[in-house]
Amino acid sequence: MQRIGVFVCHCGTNIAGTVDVKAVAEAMKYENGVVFSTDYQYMCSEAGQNIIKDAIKEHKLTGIVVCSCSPRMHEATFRKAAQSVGLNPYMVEIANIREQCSWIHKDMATGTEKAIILARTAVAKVHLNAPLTSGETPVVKRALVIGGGIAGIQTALDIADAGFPVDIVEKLPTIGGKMSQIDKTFPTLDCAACILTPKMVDAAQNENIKIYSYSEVSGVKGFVGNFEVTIKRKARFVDETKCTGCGLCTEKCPQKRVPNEFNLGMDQRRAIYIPFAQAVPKIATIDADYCTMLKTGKCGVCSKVCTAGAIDYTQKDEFITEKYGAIVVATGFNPIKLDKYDEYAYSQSKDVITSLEFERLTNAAGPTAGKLLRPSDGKHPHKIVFVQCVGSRDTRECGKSYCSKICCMYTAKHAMLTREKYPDTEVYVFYIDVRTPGKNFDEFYRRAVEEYGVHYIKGMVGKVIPEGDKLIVRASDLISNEQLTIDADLVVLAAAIEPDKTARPLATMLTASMDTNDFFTEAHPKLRPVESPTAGIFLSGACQGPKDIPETVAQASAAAAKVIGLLVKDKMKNNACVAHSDENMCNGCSNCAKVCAYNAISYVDKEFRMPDRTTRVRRVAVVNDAVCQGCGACTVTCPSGAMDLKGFSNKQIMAEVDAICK
Amino acid sequence: MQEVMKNKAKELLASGEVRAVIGWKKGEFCYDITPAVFTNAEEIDNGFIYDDFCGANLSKYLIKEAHKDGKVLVFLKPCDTYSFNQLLSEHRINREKVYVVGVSCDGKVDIEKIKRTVGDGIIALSSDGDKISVETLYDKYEINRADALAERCVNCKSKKHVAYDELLGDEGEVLDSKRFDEVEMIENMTADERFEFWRNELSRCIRCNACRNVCPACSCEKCIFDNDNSGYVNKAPVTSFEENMFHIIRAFHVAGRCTDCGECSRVCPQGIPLHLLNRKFIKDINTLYGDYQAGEDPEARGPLTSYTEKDPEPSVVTDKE
Amino acid sequence: MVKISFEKLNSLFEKISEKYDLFVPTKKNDGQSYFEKWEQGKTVSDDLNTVRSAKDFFFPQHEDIVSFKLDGKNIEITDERREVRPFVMFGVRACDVRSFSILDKVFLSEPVDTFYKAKREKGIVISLACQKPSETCFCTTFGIDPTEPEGDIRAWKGNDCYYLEGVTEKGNALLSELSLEECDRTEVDAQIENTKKILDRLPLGKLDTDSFGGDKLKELFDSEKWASLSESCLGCGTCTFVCPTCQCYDIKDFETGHGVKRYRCWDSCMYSDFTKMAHGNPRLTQLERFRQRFMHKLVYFPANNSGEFGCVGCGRCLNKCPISMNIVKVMKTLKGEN
Amino acid sequence: MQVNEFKPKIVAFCCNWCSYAGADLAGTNRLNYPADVKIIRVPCSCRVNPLFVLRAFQRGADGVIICGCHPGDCHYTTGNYYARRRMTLLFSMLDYLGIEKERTRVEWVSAAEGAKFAATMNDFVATVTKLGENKRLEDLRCKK
Repeated sequence: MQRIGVFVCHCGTNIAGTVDVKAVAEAMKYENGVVFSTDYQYMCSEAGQNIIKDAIKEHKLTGIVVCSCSPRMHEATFRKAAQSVGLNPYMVEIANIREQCSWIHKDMATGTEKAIILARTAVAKVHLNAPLTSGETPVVKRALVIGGGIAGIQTALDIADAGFPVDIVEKLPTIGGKMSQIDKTFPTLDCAACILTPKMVDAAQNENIKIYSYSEVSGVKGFVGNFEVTIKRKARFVDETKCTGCGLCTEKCPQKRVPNEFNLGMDQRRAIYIPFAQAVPKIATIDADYCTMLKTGKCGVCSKVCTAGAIDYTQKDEFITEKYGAIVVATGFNPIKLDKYDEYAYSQSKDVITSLEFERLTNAAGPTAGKLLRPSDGKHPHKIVFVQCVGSRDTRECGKSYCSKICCMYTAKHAMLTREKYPDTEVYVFYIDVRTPGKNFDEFYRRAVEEYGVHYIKGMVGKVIPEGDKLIVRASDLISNEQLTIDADLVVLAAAIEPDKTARPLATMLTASMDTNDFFTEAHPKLRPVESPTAGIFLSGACQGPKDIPETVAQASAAAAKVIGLLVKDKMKNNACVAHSDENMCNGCSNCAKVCAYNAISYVDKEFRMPDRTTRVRRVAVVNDAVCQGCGACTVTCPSGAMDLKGFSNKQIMAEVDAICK
Repeated sequence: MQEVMKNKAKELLASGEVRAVIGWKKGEFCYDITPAVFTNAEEIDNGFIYDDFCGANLSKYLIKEAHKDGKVLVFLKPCDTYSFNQLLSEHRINREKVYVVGVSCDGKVDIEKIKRTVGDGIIALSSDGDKISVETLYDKYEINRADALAERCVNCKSKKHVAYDELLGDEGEVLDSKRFDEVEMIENMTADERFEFWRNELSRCIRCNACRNVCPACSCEKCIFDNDNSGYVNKAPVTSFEENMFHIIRAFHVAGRCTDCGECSRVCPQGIPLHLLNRKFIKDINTLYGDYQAGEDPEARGPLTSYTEKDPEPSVVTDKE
Repeated sequence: MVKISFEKLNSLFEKISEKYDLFVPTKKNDGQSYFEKWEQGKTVSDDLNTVRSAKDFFFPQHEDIVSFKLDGKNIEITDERREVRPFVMFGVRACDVRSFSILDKVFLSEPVDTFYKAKREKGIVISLACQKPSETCFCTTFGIDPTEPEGDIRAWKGNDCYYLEGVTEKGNALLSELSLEECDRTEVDAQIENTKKILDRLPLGKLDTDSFGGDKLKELFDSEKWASLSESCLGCGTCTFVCPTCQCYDIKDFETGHGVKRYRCWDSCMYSDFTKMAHGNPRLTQLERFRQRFMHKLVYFPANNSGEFGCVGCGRCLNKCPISMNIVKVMKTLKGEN
Repeated sequence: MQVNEFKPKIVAFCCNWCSYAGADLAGTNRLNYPADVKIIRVPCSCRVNPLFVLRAFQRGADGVIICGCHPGDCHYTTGNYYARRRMTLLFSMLDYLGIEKERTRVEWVSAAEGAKFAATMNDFVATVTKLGENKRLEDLRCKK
């Protein structure tokens, strides 16, 4: 049996103006279990809190009800006061008689009657309150960043700067990501490599950062603060500790006809290769699909030329397991495949290219050494058509319903750079709308139109027909409402971007949620944009949604800040109002786990003694207190009522219902 | 069919493949069949039966039996296999411990329907194709088998087995049943008529719990109605409301999980059409969230443990004309 | 012996209703019969028996006993006993009539159950002889004669009239109030003779009860057959709730929000919380609970009541058990017949 | 003026993050709504068990309203989506049983929608008042 104290606050005249506080305090004296009831001018003041503290001590109160303002205002205050005299803070309930009573009613009788009902409802609840304690779990002070693009690099650098060790897992032989393929960045037009490569070097040299290149995450166990991750280090057949990155092997390798993915297949590399000059780590990798030695056992040229003795044809995939307190997903994006877009003749003509391919064609380290030449005949194009929204804002099955966000700006950049370098080239851009919400973005776009004379045409391209060495572009101009035909030399498609294919299986491993487009979902779209709903998983960059570089970097740093905030704690204080499953009643049906947004529920097989004195192994749910956020979705899906929520239990809520309806 | 089943049961028992066989056992009369666990050939020879009256869904017994050592053979009719799958999806049965033999079914007969036609005193009964001959202490009758079929069989949803290790007899198809017609009829009544209809039905409830205890979806370790701590414990029908509460809650607890096997209505001693509550939920789920048949796919996610962002708002109910 | 023609039955019922609440078996829209309060327009069902037994009249499924109300710091206690209007039950079959004497042995022996007693005293039973017994009937096994039922008044349904015969003082008093036409027994005797021939043909009419009784406790309790008998029992309460002789009840409190209502309601030995006490439950498995029901009827009850069995052979459990397990199967199996 | 004007009992379940805050805002802005509404604070609309709704009616409530964050804005990301399905099905079942469907409602009220909260409550109380006492779902034992 509880010994309950009730404290009715006047809040000056805020409450006392329309609620007879004395009458409320008096009425509560007759409620079951109430041993002390009083009123005071300002319960939240120090004097008011002292009344509460003294009463708790004097009357040996086991629970208290404060009739005052909203619990959103002072619940914490009164809980602290109770705790200071040894009463568990969760034995405090607030009856909201200000916002939800005195302030909305004008009549004293009405206000008082309602305040009494609200007070007795809180008393009914506190009868069933139980002391709660927040659990604590130690935090492993190491972070994992999955993906080594600009997002992952930035996040890792920021975390490392704060003094925490951080590992980057990158599936390619080098970090750098998409940004390393880009020539210049909008709207400032500075060279991407010039700003990215120093960061890559920083990451490599930072003693807190460890880079697992050519590696993938293959398993994740555990929960926030205590993840256990298995990393697959793919065999690159080169000893990382020995390779100096001299590049001799990549020059001597006799297998020269390997499509170079870094240049999007527009030129060739060797079977042993370093993706690009500034690669980090600068270590050669053997492509097992093409290496003659690995395929036939005959060759071994690279091994012979390597003075460091780094080549190891016997290398196998290696699995390492590491513990982390937090995981950042930075898996980035890819342009979509355009094989379903026959109307643009992408598969038919070499001179229909994607924007990313265009980047490589204009990049000094690209296949044409920076000269804009047509892939088909190496001639300089004089008429270029850029097509926007290829696959973006496209509700057909092959397309993406969302806006890819970056295409308007990079197309403006491409158009502008083309006109600047090759003023004899005519540039057309077909668009649905031009979207330029960003700092200096619209100015940039206007420069393209006004200063550089790029022809922006509102309308979609209906068809691209290769004819001789020309590409006949049929389009409609929606403003002048006429059909256009342009005999272009080069067509550049602004392909939609989509999350990297590795994201979906990764999300499954992390139990992080994704939307239907495979973008990771954030914990709250406005207020928690860099966290996944799964505690301890953070989102950086385009894996969460299309982003340009400044946004990506901003989000990367934000994710880092969240990670640092987690890692500085020695222990994590868990939410005290968590779900709890009564294993004697649990059916093990898994419905609770299905509705849990946080993957806080797992199952164990447990032996139970049966009524007939035999034992039986049953599957029962176990809630991870460290992960549960206390929403209660599981409690309702549980038919037997085994799952209940501490602080908002079935019985407590029913007692409130009963007290109101009494 | 019965002989084929008996031989199969004996064969697997003899080989040691299974430790026991869950089937149906003949009774005192020609219709009072009891589910039973057979452990040897003799028991099977003496008691095993499969006929028009083997309506009982055996899947729920697996919860208990599949916890014991060794494998158990169970005979499941097409509709029973849906319950079986649903139990599997809720981890109530260990699949490895069960050998499912699917048996075909051409509808089961409701003895109550026959009694309503021929009266009491049935001493002999034989089925011959479309006709059933009945001999009572007082007279002889011949009735159409179709007229004696149980309601759930008249509106059979599927003759296809959705789970089995072995199939005896022919496999059927998922049927285009008219099972929602009656629900629709009630929906088309006025609110007052609906209230009257249900009050009339539910007030007969004697809270014997037969509907709950036979229901394969009601397999809770501890039912909230038996749990003094749940706040919903109530042993007897007290006021008609208490009964509404019981049946609404029960229907809600099995919503999205009920396979519409119809056992609840079959066992109700008071003849309350409880399946019409469950079917209402099924119909609503199909209409609002897309067709879903519980038990069809044990890997499927139930309609109440999933959602779409575009789900209709509750106002489709509360604001409808 | 007196008689009342079918045409005049309505006016007779009207007359009885002036002083008594009259209950008659009536067909409901579910096709089954229930005892319902008679009112103009209600007709007596021809069904052999009602779904629920007639014990409900004296021992209803739910009965308020006392209520407590909190008023400030005071508790107000109210006896919820209701005044019972005298009532007449028409058309009770021989099996159910016998069940009353079985219930009497439980509720009217010391300590007397005053709730039961009040109703029992106020009730007049007009029984009705059976003419078309069912295959599930086995009342004759327990020495009941359905052609000449017990009761305060016994009745037979003839071709165009009901024959009535006073049995007890209470019954004779009511009959004399009704002043009905005297008649002879010719039709009744003929009917009895005819029905007896049918009774002889009942498949369960002469079950062997020699293996049961108070002295058979040890061997029956320890029988290995309980395991297979109870194996498929669902643990529902159907058999106990339709049974005319099951008399176990539970006392429960219902919290109304502003007080407590204490009521008693039927319990079932099939339920997992049956006779649950502070320490737990003495019968932990369905086998034990299942066994309890049949041991009670076939062993414990006769042991305490000079050999009388706690079953009247009405056949309701045979008709209603969801899995068709019943006392007949239990008796036959324990005897080794099945 | 009528003396014994019917005062409905209304139970409002409000999620802590949006609707309860919305109710607080209605108070802060002194937006009046009838005192018949009593709020129960729950962490999320998905915490509201359909059984609580039935419980309220059993105990004599005349109307039950559940308020939560707007779909897509749930503090717990997906809670209100589950609540939406549960309540839709429950309400449909109550309607099927002949219970007046106007006695139940779900409304999405954000923390910024104090005015909407007050307007919703005004409207709901008016609707339920028009319906009168809940007789079809109450338990007579709970009557005073």
